[in-house]
Order: sequence, then C-alpha cells, then structure tokens
Amino acid sequence: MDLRLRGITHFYGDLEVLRDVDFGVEAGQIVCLIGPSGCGKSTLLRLLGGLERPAHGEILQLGAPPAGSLNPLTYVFQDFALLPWRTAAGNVSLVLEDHPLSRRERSEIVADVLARTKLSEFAQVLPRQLSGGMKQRVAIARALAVRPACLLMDEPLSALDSQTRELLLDDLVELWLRERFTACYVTHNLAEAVRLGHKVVVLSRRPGRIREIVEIDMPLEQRKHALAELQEQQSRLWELMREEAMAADRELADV
Amino acid sequence: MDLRLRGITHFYGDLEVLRDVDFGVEAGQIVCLIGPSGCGKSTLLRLLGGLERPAHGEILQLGAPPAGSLNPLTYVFQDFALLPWRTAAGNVSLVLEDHPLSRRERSEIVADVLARTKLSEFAQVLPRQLSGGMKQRVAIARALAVRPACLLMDEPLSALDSQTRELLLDDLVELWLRERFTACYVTHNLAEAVRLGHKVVVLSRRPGRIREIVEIDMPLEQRKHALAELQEQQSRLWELMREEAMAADRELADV
Amino acid sequence: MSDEALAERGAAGAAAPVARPVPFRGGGFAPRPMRLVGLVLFLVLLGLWELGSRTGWIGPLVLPAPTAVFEAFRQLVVSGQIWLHLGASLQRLLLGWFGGTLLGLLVGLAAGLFSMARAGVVPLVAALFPIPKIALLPLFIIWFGIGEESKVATILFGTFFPTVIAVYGGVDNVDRNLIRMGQSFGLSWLSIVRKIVLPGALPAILSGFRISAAIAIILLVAAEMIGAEYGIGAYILLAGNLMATDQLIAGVAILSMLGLAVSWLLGRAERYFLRWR
Amino acid sequence: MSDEALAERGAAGAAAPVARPVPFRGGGFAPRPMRLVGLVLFLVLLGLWELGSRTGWIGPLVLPAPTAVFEAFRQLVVSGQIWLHLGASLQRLLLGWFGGTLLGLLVGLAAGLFSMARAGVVPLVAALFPIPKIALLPLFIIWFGIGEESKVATILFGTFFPTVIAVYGGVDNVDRNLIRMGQSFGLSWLSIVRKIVLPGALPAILSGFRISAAIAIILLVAAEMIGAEYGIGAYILLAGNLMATDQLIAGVAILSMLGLAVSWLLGRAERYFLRWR
Amino acid sequence: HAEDKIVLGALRFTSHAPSFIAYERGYFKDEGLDVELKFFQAAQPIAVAIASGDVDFGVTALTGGFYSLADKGAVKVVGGLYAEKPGVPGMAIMASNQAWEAGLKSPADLKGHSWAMTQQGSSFHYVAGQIAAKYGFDLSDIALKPLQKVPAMIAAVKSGQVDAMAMVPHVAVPLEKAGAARIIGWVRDLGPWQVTTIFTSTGNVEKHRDLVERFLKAYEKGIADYRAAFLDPKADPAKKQAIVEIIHKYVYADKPLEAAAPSIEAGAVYMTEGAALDIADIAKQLAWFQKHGLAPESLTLDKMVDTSFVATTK
Ligand SMILES: Nc1ncnc2c1ncn2[C@@H]1O[C@H](COP(=O)(O)OP(=O)(O)OP(=O)(O)O)[C@@H](O)[C@H]1O
Ligand SMILES: Nc1ncnc2c1ncn2[C@@H]1O[C@H](COP(=O)(O)OP(=O)(O)OP(=O)(O)O)[C@@H](O)[C@H]1O
Ligand SMILES: [Mg+2]
Ligand SMILES: [Mg+2]
Repeated sequence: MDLRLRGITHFYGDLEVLRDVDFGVEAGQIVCLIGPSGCGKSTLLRLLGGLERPAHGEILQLGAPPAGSLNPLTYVFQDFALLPWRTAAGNVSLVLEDHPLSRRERSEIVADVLARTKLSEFAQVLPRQLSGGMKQRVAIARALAVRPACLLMDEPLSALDSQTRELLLDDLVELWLRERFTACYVTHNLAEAVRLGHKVVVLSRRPGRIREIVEIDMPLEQRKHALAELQEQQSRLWELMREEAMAADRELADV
Repeated sequence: MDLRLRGITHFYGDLEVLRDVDFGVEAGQIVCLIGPSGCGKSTLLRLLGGLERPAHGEILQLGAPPAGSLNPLTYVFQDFALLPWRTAAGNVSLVLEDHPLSRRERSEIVADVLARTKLSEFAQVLPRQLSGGMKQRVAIARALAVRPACLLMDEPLSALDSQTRELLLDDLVELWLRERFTACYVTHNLAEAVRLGHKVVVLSRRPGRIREIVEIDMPLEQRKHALAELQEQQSRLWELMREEAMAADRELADV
Repeated sequence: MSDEALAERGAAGAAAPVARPVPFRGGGFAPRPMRLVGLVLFLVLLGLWELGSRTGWIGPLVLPAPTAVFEAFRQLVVSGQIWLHLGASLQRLLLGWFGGTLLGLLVGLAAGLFSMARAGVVPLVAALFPIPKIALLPLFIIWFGIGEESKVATILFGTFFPTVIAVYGGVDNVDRNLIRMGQSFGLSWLSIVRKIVLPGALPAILSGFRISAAIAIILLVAAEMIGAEYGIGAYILLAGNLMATDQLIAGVAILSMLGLAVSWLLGRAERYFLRWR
Repeated sequence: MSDEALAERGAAGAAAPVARPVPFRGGGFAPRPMRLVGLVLFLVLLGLWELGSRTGWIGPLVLPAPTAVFEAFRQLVVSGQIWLHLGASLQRLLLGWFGGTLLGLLVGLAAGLFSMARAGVVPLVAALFPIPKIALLPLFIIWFGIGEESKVATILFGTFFPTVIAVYGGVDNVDRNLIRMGQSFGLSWLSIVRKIVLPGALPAILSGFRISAAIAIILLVAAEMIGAEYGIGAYILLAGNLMATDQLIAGVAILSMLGLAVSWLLGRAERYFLRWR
Repeated sequence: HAEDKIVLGALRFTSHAPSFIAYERGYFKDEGLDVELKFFQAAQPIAVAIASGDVDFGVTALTGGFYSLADKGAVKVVGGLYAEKPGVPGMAIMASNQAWEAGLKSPADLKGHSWAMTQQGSSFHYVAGQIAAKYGFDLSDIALKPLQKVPAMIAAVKSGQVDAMAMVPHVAVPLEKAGAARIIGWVRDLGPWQVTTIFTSTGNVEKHRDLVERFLKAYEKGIADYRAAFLDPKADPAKKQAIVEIIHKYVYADKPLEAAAPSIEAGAVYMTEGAALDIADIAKQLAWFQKHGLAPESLTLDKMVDTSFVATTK
C-alpha cells in the first residue's frame, strides 16, 4: 500500500501551517520529513494518519493494505504515549483488544512483538520503571502488533539521550532490514534522516512547503560504514536548512 | 582558578553513585564529562558546585577566582531553569540583585550580556514565548552576568531539537573563542564532547568511576572543518561506551 | 485506469491498486465552553419552574415561583435593606477571609519550608480541618462573645485550614530545579523564598483562594447564627424561621451570585498575576 | 609548597595558588515529615491544656479539661451509645457520599466529554456550589421529609458538586496525546473512555474524593439537625444544647478521627490504584 | 448622675413584651439603668452570652443548656415570668390531621406517637415528659423528633410527618382554623408550670445586688402594665392599644399594626405578678431534667436560683 498526498494545505484558524504539499510514500520505503521547528511536520503526519482533516487537498491510500493488517496507518510518538497504568505487555495488548481476536491469539501476538523488539523479559514491567529507550521500544512493539501497512513516526528518538538514540537507530535499521516496513519518519535530526531515509522531504518554514526532495540511493545496510559519505549529504541538507532553522529559532510564540 | 577533585565517592542512602573520582579542570579549558545514563554525571556536577557534599574526598578551588567574579562556580542547566514569571532581562537581573550593585550597574551588565548572546531584542520577552534555543541562550547570558570563573554545564543542549543544538553548539564555540571561559560540560552526546572538549572524562556505569581521560589537542576553531577526523575520535569513544550504554538502557528503575 | 476510477470501485478489487482517501478518526474529547447553551439552559429551567408553579404542579410550600422569589428580591432592593445585609455580610466575609488567609499563608509557608513546622502543622491541620464549624458555635460564643468577633472568627477558622493546605502544597510543588538554580547563584535564603518560592507557589495559592472563598460564603449562614441582626445569612435564617420560602430562595440566590462574583474576581486576579503562564 | 600548605595560608596569599574547598551552598527547601514531632507537639498541647484546666487558668466553661473530654468519650463507649451514634452516622455518610459521588461521576464525566453537557453543567455547578446546605434545611424537610432521606440528601448535595468539579477537571487533564494514541490505533470511543480517560482521570478523581469526604463529614452535623435521634452530629448538637462542653468536644474529636480514618483509607486506596505512578 | 449600662438579651416574641414595655416607658431609666436591647434568633444563645459576659439579663425557659451553665456557676435565676396554670391562656397541644384521623384525639392517646420539638432538653421536650407522667406511660413510648426550629416543627406536623407537638396559642389557633392541624388539649391542664424565668450572671448577683434589684423593680412595672392590658378582662381598650403599639415596634414590625395586633393579642400568656417564682415547680423541673440526663447531677436549687429578689410561690 502506498500513500499519496495531493496539494495539501492546512490552517489552524487564520494560521497557515502547510501550503500545497505533494509527495508520496511507496511501500517498503522510509520517507524522512525534515524542516525547521513549527513548520508543520507533526501536522502533516496527523493529516496522513487521519487524525485531522486537511483544509484543502487529499490524502489517498493507493492499493489495499496487506491482508491481516489491523491498523494500516500506525503511529509511533515522540513521547511514547504509553499508558502508565499498564505493563509493557498490557500496553501492547491494549491495541488488540478492540479487534476480534481470541485471548490466545492476542497473547501470542504480544509475546511475538515483544520478542522481536527484545523486550520479552520486560513484559510485566510498568513504564515508569523503564528507561526512555525501552519505553520507545515498547511503543514500537505496540505498533508492530497491529501489523501496520505504514508506520508514521513523529521524532521517535528525539526524547531520548543521544547514546540511547544511537542504540535505537541501529535497532530500527535492523528492524527495517528484517521486515522492510513502510514509514514516514519526521525528524529534526539530519543524521537520522540520512541514516534511515530512502527519500528525504525538506520542508520550508511555516507555512511548510516542499523545498526539495532528496533521494538517497545507498542501501540502508551499508550506511553504517559510510558515515563520512553520509556526512556530505547531511552537510548539504544542513546548508539547505540552516538559515531557516535560525529564523525559526528566533521566532516568538504568539502570546 | 582551577578545580581539583580528589577521591570523590558519593552515596544516596545505600546506593553508591560515584567511586573514587579524581580529575582536574584547568583554567581556560573545557572538560567534557560523558558516561551512560544514571552513572552520576549530574551528581558529580552538583558536588563540584557545592550544591551537595561528597561522602568522601574533597573538591578544591586552586587559586583565587578572577577579581570581579560574583559567582565563581556558575551552572547552566539542562532545563534552562528560567523563572517563567520574569522576562529575559529580569531573569538575568535576578542573579545580580543580591550583590551590592547600583541599579545602573545592574542594567548595564544585563544589557551587556544580552548583547553578547545576541538577545538584546528579546530583553522584555517572557520565557514562554521563546523557543528552547533562545531560552538556553538567556540562561547562558545569566551565567555570564555573574562573571563566573568556571561554568558547570549539565547537558545544556540535550533539551533542544537537533537543529537548534547545532546552532547553539556553534555559538558556544564562538563564545569560547572570544572569552576562553573555563567549563565542566556534562553530555550524553559524543559529537558535542569532541567538538567542545579539551579533555573528555569517560565515566563507567554506576557507581561512576573514571574509565579513561581523553585529551583532544585539535584547537576548537579548527574542529568545525575536520568533522571526519573528529568522527574517528567519536567512534573510539562510542566503542568505549557502547556496551555500558546498552546495559544502562536495559536497567530497571527501582520501584 | 485512473486512480479516481479505481477509487470508485472501492474495496472490491482488493488486489488491484485502489485509491481511497485516508479515513478520518480524530476529533472529539475537547469540550469547549459554549456560553449561550448555559444561559439558554438556565432560562429554560427557570421557565419550567415558573410554569410548574403557575399550574400548581409545584406547590408554593415546596418551592415558590421564580417571580415570587424575584419579588422578594425586589422588595429587598426597594426597601434598601439589601445594602444593610450585604454590607454587614461583606464586612464579615472580608475580615474573616482576609484574616484566615493571612494566617494560613504564614502557617502554610512555614509548613512548606521548615521540617519542624511541617511536622507540627500538618497532622494538626489534618485533624482540625474536617471539624464542622457549626458544632463549635456554642464555644465560639464563649470565646469571642456575640459581637462581630465570633462571626469573623467562624469564617476565619473555616478559611484558615484550606489555605494552609493550599499554600504548603503549592510550596511543595515549586520546581526544585528553580530553587537549586537560586542556590547555585548564591541567592540569599530570603531572596529564594521571595523571588522563587512565593511566585512559584502562587498558582496553587490562588486556586486555594477559590476554595477558601467558597467556604467563607458557605460559612456565612453558620456565622450569622450567632445573634446577627443584619447580613445575608441572618436574612436567610429569619426567612427559614418564618418559612418564607420566597425570601429564603432570594437570599440563597444572593449568596450564589456573591460566589459567582468572587470567583469572577479571582479569575481576573489569576489572569493578571499569572499572565506569565 | 604543597596544596595543603597553601590551603593553610587561606585567602591571605591572594595572588598565589590557594587551595580552598568549594563552599557548600545547597540543602534545605525539602521539609520531611517527622512523625515523632507531630505526636510530641500533640501531647505537649494536650498537657498544657490539661494543666491550664487544672490550675483554673482555662475555665471549665471556656474549655473542658482533656481528661473530662476523655471521660465523656469513655462514657460513650462504656454505655455502648457510641455504636448507635456511629452506626447511624456512618450509614448516612456512606449513602450520601456514595450517591453524591456516583451522580457526580456521571455528570462530571459528561461535562468532561461533551461540549453540550459542559456548557450546561459548569455554570450551574459554579452557581450552586457556594450555597450553604444549612440554608436549605427548611426546604429539605419539605422535599424529603424528616426521615433518613433528608439527611442523606443533605450529604449527597454537599458531595455532588465537588465531585463534579474534580471529575471534569480530571478528564480535562488527561494527556491528550494518550487519547490521540488511542484514536490512531482505531480504538472505539468506549474503549478510549474506559481504558484511557477514566484511568487517566483517576488521580484527580481520588483527590476529589478527599475533599468530598471531608465535606460529607462536615455536613453530618447539618444533616442531623433534621430530627435525628442518633448520630455523632445529633450527639454534638445535643451536647451544644445542654452546654455539655466535654461531650461537645468528645463528639468533635470523634468527627476529627473519622476524618483522619477516611483520609487514611483514601491514602491506601490511592497507593493501591495509583501504584503505577 | 452616670447611669449604669446594662445589656438585656431579647427575642422578638410577645413573651418578651415586659422587656419592651419597661424599655419604651422609661422604667429602666427611672432606676438609673441605661439598657441596651440585644436581639437574638434563639433563646439558648442568650444564656451563653450571659455566661460570656456579653449580656447582663435575659429571659428564657429552663432548658438543658441553662442548667449546665448554672451548674458551671455562670448564670442564676432571679425571678419568674411566663407560667402555665389552669384557667389562664397558654400553649396548646396539637395533633396532625392524619394522626387525628387515626385516633389521636387527646394527649392521653399520645403513647406510641411521634412528637415534634426543637431540641432535646427544650421546653417542648419537657411538655412531652409531663404528658407521659400525667397519663401514666413512659416517655420512651413517644418518638421524639428534634427539629431544631419551631417552623420545622410546624411544617412537620402540617405535612403529617410528625403526629403531635405543643405550640404557642397565636400559632395554634390559626393553624386549627386553617384546618392544618387539630388542638387536642392544653398545656395548662397538665398542672402549674413556671415556663420562663428572669436570669442574670452569678457575678451580678454576688457583686451588684443593687443593680439586680433595680432591674427587677423596673421589670416588674413592665409586667404589671402587661398584665393590666392582657390578663385583666376589664382592661381599658386604649391602654391595651398603647401596649400593643409598643410591642409592635419589636414584634411583627414588618406587618402593618392592624394586621399585627390580633396576633399580638392572641399571643398573650400568663405572667406572674411581681416576677414571682414558683420555686417548687422549678425544683420539680430540675429533678425531671436530671432524671433524664439533661441536667448535671451536681446542680442544686440553691446554686441555680437566688430567691432573695422576688416573692416565691409554692
Ligand atoms: N491544534 C493546534 N491548534 C492551533 N495551532 C496549532 C495546533 N497544532 C499546531 N499548531 C501550530 O501549527 C504550527 C505547526 O505545528 P507542528 O506541531 O505541526 O510543527 P512541527 O513542524 O511538528 O514543529 P516541531 O519541530 O516543533 O515539532 C505551529 O506554529 C503550531 O503552533
Ligand atoms: N537526590 C537523589 N536521591 C537519591 N538518588 C538520587 C538522587 N539524585 C540522583 N540519584 C540517583 O543517583 C544515580 C545517578 O544520578 P545522576 O542524576 O547523577 O545520573 P546522570 O549520570 O546525571 O544520569 P543522566 O544521564 O540520566 O542525567 C541515579 O541512579 C539516580 O537515580
Ligand atoms: Mg512536531
Ligand atoms: Mg544527569
């Protein structure tokens, strides 16, 4: 299943947040979305997942989601969005409970995704006892449990300290190599973008328009050992964005 | 003024946090402190600034602070620690009000440090209207206002998004080149450590011991254009820490 | 075949590339205040009540008609009595509330800052808070006499405890990082309390004021049980004694409006003092 | 010259490299509960009070001696009357509090979830909350008679409003990101309310229970003004009528202990239900 | 010469009429007393206010609270006022319509019925005790309903929630006329009863006897005027009218005089001449209250009453 955005424009009241955004997410690809603070990245992702309705334009699912997908468009959030009153397993189970699955099927799925994210031993642990990295792993396990057609990830690593981020980035690459999931990945971090993205969509300042779409052809498995080469891509992206990032930084929030 | 730690060991209740830590911070140098989550970095910094008393060992100021220093050991915090009810200028002024300065002297100092951190136009703005990067700049201005002998910085950039972090890192380098301040800089981010540190102190997992002290001789002004070379240093540090970071990540918080 | 044509065919051609808009599943869970609805509901209720009274479905003993209540209120205004009552009550309210708040602030602050004070004050407050003030009225008369003192004291006692709780709760919730910041810059203890702790506790203190003000108004009737000739509470008590339900409800409505006015004022104060939020 | 020797010379040799330990400037601003102090203070106060009574410095009219209060309490226990009173009061408390809480939960939840309900309920609650229940006692007699109904109704009314406020405040404060997460996984509306909104609002609801329980106890005296033969409130009222200050204070102490017991129970409940925090 | 300032606690009831008469006609002034009238909503706080020193003199029924204050040495009875005895106006005993239908036709039938009163230890409670004593059943055979306030009692009997009560005549008669309840007897038929007394603080009795004497002298004149107007069948209508006008200043002041006058007249009760005190009945009351645990055991008649100021009747 592919996703296709056509001429998306969005407003909050009088504030134009997105203007005429147009791109596609093909199956099996990771599309990274970068742009300065407040340019509408999160908004765009919410539109993609049907959590908000665009003012103009349309967002289409092309093709049917793979059979057995319980929730084709599935989010991974920056703040993990785990229910603090449920254990790791409970948090995964939550998203299965509204589907017609037997208790056994459900616990099998839970055990399976926890194993795939190396969390089996943490099944019965409450979120507050987990480190940030572990929490995000639980959130990823939860996302995998509904067999998504496309993952919508909103800065999934930005709430983590940079060592944990490094570890999780490796895990994500490994996961992709194994499962070839489709994803739209929002980030501020250009290093993440060049490590994960098959395609990097660069947005301008608010109202967010597409400045450039950069394709990175190097296979994901090779990137870890070509950091210097990627550094070049990254520097190019940074040059594209630097001025706007600075301007966004100096912007006052309206009172 | 130099700082010298001798055989620092610290406990919280029965929990040993630091064991026999021993290093020095020489005037005009930036010492970076890295280590996995929960290894006692923040604790060490609190001990350095006299906010806590070590269980064993001693922390000495060698030499008198420079004349006119109002607060020799001055912190910059991860969460900015700005009073939300005071404007940028008010937050800077706060730390001068307990010193015998005339109103004019005070407002001159405030204006001066705001100018040095390129914040003059934001003097009358409340923190809530500022972006994270601007908030941390205000905190740095506040720290400069008391003419510190040594800055104690606890992950000053880790609450910022990575683009802003990049911008502020450049600002810090620039500031150091101009003012040659002394600093002890705690971070999780190895890239920051190799960009800023004259000396990088690597701590082990809790109880934090010193694993290695890495000296980086390349002058700060050159580092921006030698990212590839630094990447090597950084990869070496990461190899040193990777295992421990992973273990720290998988640790359960005691209930 | 165009995407649009495919979209028409819907899920039927499962294997072929179908284009469907992403289904919307957000929204909700964000109730907004709609001023008009509240007003309309209020008027409808009033209308039904009047209708019930007129048709005799609601007996006059059970509830007087809104018009009767309004008439009682009008009488009160026309005769000028309302100002006597309001004046007396407001004076008691202000004195009692102000005294209770001031004492509560001091004690609450002490409990928030010093272990010793906390250890002494907290259990005492916990034990004395749930004591009904009406139960103590006979003692209040002996302690403070039957003049204004005992009435003010009743309100003062009622507002003191919630203020203590709000203040030390507020001090507890001041961001410790800000206090540590103050210490790290060598600020004096007094500066830290004045410039960091107090403003930081202000939101909690102000919301404590809402509670203590509501309690003060509720206690007005109890306070004016002690030989008050004037005052809204005394007016209500007298109306109750005479079973003059129209006056009773009019008095209660005045208290309710007083409560709304106080809460509006506090809302303004919050907006002013907490504009930094 | 070694650092240590330099340190000895202190600040005198300003230019030379002096070694001084970093001055300590942290600590404080973290009052800890010290159980013992509270107990000791309580005992000291009790001792002073007894002493004052014995020496006649506190007249028996002003305040009975603690021993007299204890004697009154002992009488109550020995005669077995206490169980009659406690039983009657607890039944009213439980019924009234339970009813008020249940209704408050429903209405508060509606106000927290639906714009329409919010618009109708919030202004009504704001207007009716500050109405003193004692003012309405004459009407309560007419509406609910002089049996248990009117007593329970008094407590029910008193607990309903704060529960509504706590519940819709709690619902408002549920992390919207969690709700959005639920929606994004296609959870049904009911699932979101049951599994996300309600548990998320639970801390606020439980702390609302503390307030409503305290109010219920305070209202006990008012409720038992209406023809109650047994009940702690009735016992206190009688003691007040008879100016039996020892019994009065004993009754008040029972209410205070009841309050402490309820707050202890709620503390346990919080620890159990909110162990995920 | 400087007048002695005293405070007199009062209720806006016709039973406090002598206070108003003595005040308005300057009888207190004549005795060199500068009296301030202090109004209360209920009788009980007057006694408490005397104990706290806010009030010097008061008039009230002998209630549980009063005995307790007397026992603590705070207040003392110095004279009598309103009394019930056969052949004079006084309180009625009423039954609700429902209870009447069901057979409650006289006080003797009260066994097993409910009884409205303000509080335990109030004079209404005592009446119930007297009924039980007279008709030979136990007080516990009556279900006592303390309702705090007289209007609550009336409302409860009117609506049939309580079966019976005692009530002052100017309320009782209109209630029966309106068909809201039935009068089934009179309190006076239960035997003589010293209902209210004049009292002051123990301090006044011990240290300012002269003041108490002067007060009582003035008060007795007020009583005499009242008796002449309301208890004398051959009373001069003009004199009566003058007294009604004085009382109207304080009671039913919100109604016009014409509307208030009948109620004021109907509210007339018997007041003993010269503030005489029925000491035997007071002893009987004290014993009853003590027997029911409503008055302290340690209280004696001597401690409670100073009989040296007025005549005592047996
Ligand atoms: N629900 C909303 N109502 C009104 N304005 C909103 C809303 N959500 C976002 N905005 C505004 O829309 C703009 C874009 O917000 P958005 O969160 O999409 O930006 P972003 O690119 O994700 O920013 P960041 O990098 O900080 O996450 C911002 O100016 C924000 O203030
Ligand atoms: N005030 C305290 N009381 C008790 N334990 C504490 C306290 N402060 C810190 N700790 C514990 O001491 C250990 C070290 O904490 P510290 O904050 O110094 O670590 P850190 O290296 O700064 O971690 P991070 O990288 O997460 O900032 C942790 O296990 C923490 O839980
Ligand atoms: Mg965002
Ligand atoms: Mg830290």
